[in-house]
Amino acid sequence: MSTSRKKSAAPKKPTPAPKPAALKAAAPKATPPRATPGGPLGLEEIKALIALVGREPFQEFEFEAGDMRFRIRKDGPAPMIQAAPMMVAAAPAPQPFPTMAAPAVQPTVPADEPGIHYVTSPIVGTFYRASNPTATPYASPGDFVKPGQTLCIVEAMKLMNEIECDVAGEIVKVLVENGTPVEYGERLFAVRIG
Amino acid sequence: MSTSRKKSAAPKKPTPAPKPAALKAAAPKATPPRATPGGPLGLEEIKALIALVGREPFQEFEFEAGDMRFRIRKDGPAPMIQAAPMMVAAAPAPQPFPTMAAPAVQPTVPADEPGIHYVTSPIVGTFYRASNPTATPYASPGDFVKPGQTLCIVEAMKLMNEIECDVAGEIVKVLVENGTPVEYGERLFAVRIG
Amino acid sequence: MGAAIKRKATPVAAPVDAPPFKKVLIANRGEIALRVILACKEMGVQTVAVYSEADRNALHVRFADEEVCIGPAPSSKSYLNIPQVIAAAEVTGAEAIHPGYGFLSENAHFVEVCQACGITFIGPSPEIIRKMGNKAQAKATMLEAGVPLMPGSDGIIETVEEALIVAEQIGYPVIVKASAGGGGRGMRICNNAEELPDLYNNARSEAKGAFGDDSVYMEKYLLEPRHIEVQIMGDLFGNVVHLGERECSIQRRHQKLIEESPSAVLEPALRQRICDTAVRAAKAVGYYNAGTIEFLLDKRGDFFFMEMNTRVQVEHPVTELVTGIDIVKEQLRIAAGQKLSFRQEDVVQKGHAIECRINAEDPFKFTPCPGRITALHFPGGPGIRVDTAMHQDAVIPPHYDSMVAKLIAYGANRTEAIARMRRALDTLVIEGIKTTAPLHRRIMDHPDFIAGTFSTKWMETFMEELKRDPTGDPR
Amino acid sequence: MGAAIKRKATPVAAPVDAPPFKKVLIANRGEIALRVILACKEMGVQTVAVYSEADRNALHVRFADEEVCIGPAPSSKSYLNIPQVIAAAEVTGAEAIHPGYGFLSENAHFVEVCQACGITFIGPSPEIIRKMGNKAQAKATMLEAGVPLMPGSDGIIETVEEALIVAEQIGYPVIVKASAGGGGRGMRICNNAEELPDLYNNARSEAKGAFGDDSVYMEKYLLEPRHIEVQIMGDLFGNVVHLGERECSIQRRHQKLIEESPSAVLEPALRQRICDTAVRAAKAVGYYNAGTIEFLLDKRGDFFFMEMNTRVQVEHPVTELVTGIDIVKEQLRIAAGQKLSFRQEDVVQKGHAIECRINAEDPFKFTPCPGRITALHFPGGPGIRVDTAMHQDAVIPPHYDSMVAKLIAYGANRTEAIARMRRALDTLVIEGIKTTAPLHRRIMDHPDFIAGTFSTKWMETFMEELKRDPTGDPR
Repeated sequence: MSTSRKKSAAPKKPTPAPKPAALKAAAPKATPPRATPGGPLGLEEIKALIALVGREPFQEFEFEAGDMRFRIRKDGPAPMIQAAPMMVAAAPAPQPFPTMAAPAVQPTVPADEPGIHYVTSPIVGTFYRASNPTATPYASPGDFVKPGQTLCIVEAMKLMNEIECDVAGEIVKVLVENGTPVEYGERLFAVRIG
Repeated sequence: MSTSRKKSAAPKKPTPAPKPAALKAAAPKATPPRATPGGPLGLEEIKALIALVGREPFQEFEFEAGDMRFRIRKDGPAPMIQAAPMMVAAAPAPQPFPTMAAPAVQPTVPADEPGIHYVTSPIVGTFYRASNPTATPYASPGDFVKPGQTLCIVEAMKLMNEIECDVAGEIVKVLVENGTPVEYGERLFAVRIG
Repeated sequence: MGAAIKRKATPVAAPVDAPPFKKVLIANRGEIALRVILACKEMGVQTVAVYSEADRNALHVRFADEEVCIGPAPSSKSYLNIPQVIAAAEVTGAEAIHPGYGFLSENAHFVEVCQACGITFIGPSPEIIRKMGNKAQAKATMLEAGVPLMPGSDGIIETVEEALIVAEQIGYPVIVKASAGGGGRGMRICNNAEELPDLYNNARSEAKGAFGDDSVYMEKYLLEPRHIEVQIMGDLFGNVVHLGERECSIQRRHQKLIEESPSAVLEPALRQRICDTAVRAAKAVGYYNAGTIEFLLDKRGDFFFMEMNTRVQVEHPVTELVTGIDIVKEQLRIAAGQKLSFRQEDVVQKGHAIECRINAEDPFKFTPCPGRITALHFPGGPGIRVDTAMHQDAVIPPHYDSMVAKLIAYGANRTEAIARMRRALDTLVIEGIKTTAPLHRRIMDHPDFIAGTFSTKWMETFMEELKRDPTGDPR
Repeated sequence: MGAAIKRKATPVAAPVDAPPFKKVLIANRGEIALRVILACKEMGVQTVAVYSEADRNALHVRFADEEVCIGPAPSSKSYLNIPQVIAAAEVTGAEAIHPGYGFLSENAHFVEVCQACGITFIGPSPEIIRKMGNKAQAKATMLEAGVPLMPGSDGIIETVEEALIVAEQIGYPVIVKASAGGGGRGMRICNNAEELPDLYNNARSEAKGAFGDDSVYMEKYLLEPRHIEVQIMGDLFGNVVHLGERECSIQRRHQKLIEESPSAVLEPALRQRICDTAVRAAKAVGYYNAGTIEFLLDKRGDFFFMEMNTRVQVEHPVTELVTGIDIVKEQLRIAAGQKLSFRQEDVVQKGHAIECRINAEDPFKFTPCPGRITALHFPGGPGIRVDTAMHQDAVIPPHYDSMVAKLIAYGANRTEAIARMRRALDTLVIEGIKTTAPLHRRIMDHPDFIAGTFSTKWMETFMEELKRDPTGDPR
């Protein structure tokens, strides 16, 4: 839900966070020290393959043996290495309707960063940063917050619902304008955990 | 079209010729130097293959042996086939309706073999192997035929249309029962060219 | 030379005026949410969809002008969560809420909250909903209005003598049932006073053995009862009209599978009596907006009040097709305080309509089958209406009911409607999940269905038939 | 208490009897092939689809009982290939052929071949097709039957004096046109005798300059002509009835885009006159099966015969919706030698229907846009009929016409039909190709369309409007 109630502006389909699988897979992928049984290549061998493929005029390279599987794809804006074991599942299931939808508006935050936690609204209502129009906001960027600390109010059915922080850390960004409606699950604050 | 006019029996969707990519892949597949159970190739051998593929004017290269498989795709204007090995089953080209159709009945020939040519019916009608019920068939398995030679008759609108051979070779199989209807493009004879 | 072509002077529906509301929130999901959105669009009313996290990509969300996520997948935390629904109306400025069917549609408390918040509920008052939702109170009201109720004993029958007296009052056949009972045990059907004493005693002793409790009660036993319901619409000015009847006897465990309008068996005089009775019942409670009075109809033409549904029904399309009246649009007009746009004499049943509920279930075992629809083709062409929120690649979540689509066939007569339903089922393609379509296809070919000779118990018999001949899928 | 519910004594269509044929071959493709298959299925008639190699996966092939590939993609080698079509009927044992529209549907020679081969052609005789297909002969026949023809000169007008005489006979306004002309050059509209001499001479000299030929002829000039056509059905017993009119004035380069029934402008008396004239015209040629007489209607209520189509029309659904008569099923009955199943007095126009032809074209430039449909959702709900052979992942081949679907909206009146068409277009999803849906959506909002004030020339003006305001896509 966004300030404007217009469909085009509504982040109806908040882009799901980039598939964690891809990210996670990247790390372990590089690490397997030695060929496991059924994983016929060791790290050095994979590295050699990667180097070789890098030199060749290939667009894509996929490899699978035993339970090892990797894929290299060059050029294009997409991540260079998408390797994921059995990434087949990751091959985006055809979802024409979602893509037909009005282009999702990204929340006004960079992208999901490691170490960043989002405080979301547990209810539908109107977002207020302070207890009244003249009061100081409960929380602002740069503030350090604790679990249980009130971050804002979401008003619904004339009730002022205090929204509490669920982590400790530093407020990085307030993601919703004061006085605008929020929906269930909408991101309110970005908090750097720590 | 088949003898039975029942839908289920009709080869409505003659399976399209296997994807050329698969054919291409078939050739190198015969070559793998050494196949060990589980992991047929070592790193050096894979590297050699990669280097070879890089030099050849291929668009794509797929390899499978035992539980090892890999695929290389080079850049080019039209990467036609995206299906990765393994994914082939998982992510079929999105053609739900064809697959929904009654399972295609394979023509009663093995599969397309190199060197085999199919004489197809240019018209709709009833297939006859001979000029009259008591005459000898124009062509039978084992016969050597020449271009222009009459192979059969397809009767349509009371006219007997002689169907001529378009290659030279040996009749391997007669694919349609005498006296049954054939449709446009239906395979009548398998001829081994030569 | 051709005679004069007849053109009806005034069509049933009034010309479209100013939208009854500026903005309406639809507190529902699936096909009924989409149905309401379509009605709103036709009237120039802005729409707000609410949705759970499981329905983010649903069509009712896609086609609404605005949409608000109100909670996670479980209904209790989203579609049944009153504060969330109300808050969504508040933040979007919706003036009215259409509840669809199910969920909050017959929740009197929800209607009161709407009222307290200054939001119009598109349906009757909380008082009416309460009155008709309480079985005892509903029966009392109906009794007062002279609506026939199912005769039965006032609680437990203690002696044979009492049983004979009550049975005489009710009229034979009667059924004696164990109070603690179920599954047919402690149950006896009696056709006359002669056999009653023995059967009464048998029932008691069987009840004792089965449940450790020998108390029994008595009800009238209906011969081949049929489910006949009457669509009612009323406005805030006391006008109440009926839109004819629907027959919904093809049901399994009280779940309707097939509905039609008109009923295949009602003679005009009986139709008239039932419909008039329904109007009387509705007027007795000061009913307004859309509602349905359900009756059980005996073989002998006696009918008895079962219950009243104070909302739009799943099966409303069959009535829309034979009357040409858009029930949902009329609901909005009524809620906005407009008079009914038609009078009783404008309501004409023309042709015949049949609805099959296509559920994501095993067609013969009825086990739900949620999942992804991998290929989809809905039938079109003459006389076919499809109410659905499905699309190819849609995922049917396991959290809600299993209805995939309502297939509705209309024809000049019942024969044509059945023929169209058959070919609609034959040209329906749903892949990736199992659906009840093959079951419906089989029913459409069944001599009983074609002849219209079925009762609410028919499905039981038919399921037995299926067990004996499971391969008889006609397709 | 509720007044009596009216129930029409006898529905229009007769109860379904034995199938008129055992097996019918459909010599067509796309939505009309599917439409005929649906009608056959409803009547219990077996179907044979023929298809070109480009249509192997088409729905008409999928849903037919049998199918025969008759040639490669080009129509001339498949759908227009008479020997192949006939052979397909022979080998499958089809008794009759339904030609749909286009392709072989108005090919008298094809009908003769069918007859020679003992196959029933579902349409009129070759003589009728020839007579109505030849413009001069059709006009002569109509003149004889007292059907008004568009007045004009008998060929070239040589002198001013002759021009004045002819114009007097025709009645002003008249239009002088270059015989070799086109594009408006050598063309003059004259409102009275005073201005005729100068304009006549201007036209001739302009024609000379533009085409090197100064011969001109004269026709009546129609003010804001509207395309009004009358649906006719006749049987082999000489019964001919009309099913009311359709208005198809929204057209571009003689391609109809939007059709409706009834026309928004016909007063009852004029409707009566036009429909009676159409019946007279059909009777004059001994017409049987389904046909359409097309007229141009002048602003002043004068109407003139244009041509007769001796087949089912693309736009037949709007007539089906307002009359409740299934035209295609009736075609089969007639071809099987049955009497018309309804009389003129049974035909009642009720409500209003509008059809939009959704083409795979750029909506504003009209360039064809074949390709794969990557996502598809057709609208459903009350009052919407979709005639299509498309499905998600279908490929529209470039070899045939570009129609993707016919979207037909029915309402109690024109306002409701327009509202439903709007929301149907708003809930139509076709991805992967461009379609004309946005154009239709815009027309549905246009004051001229809403008011019904348009002529066959309206699209030209509208296209100019679009050029000035190309961003006005209402969606």
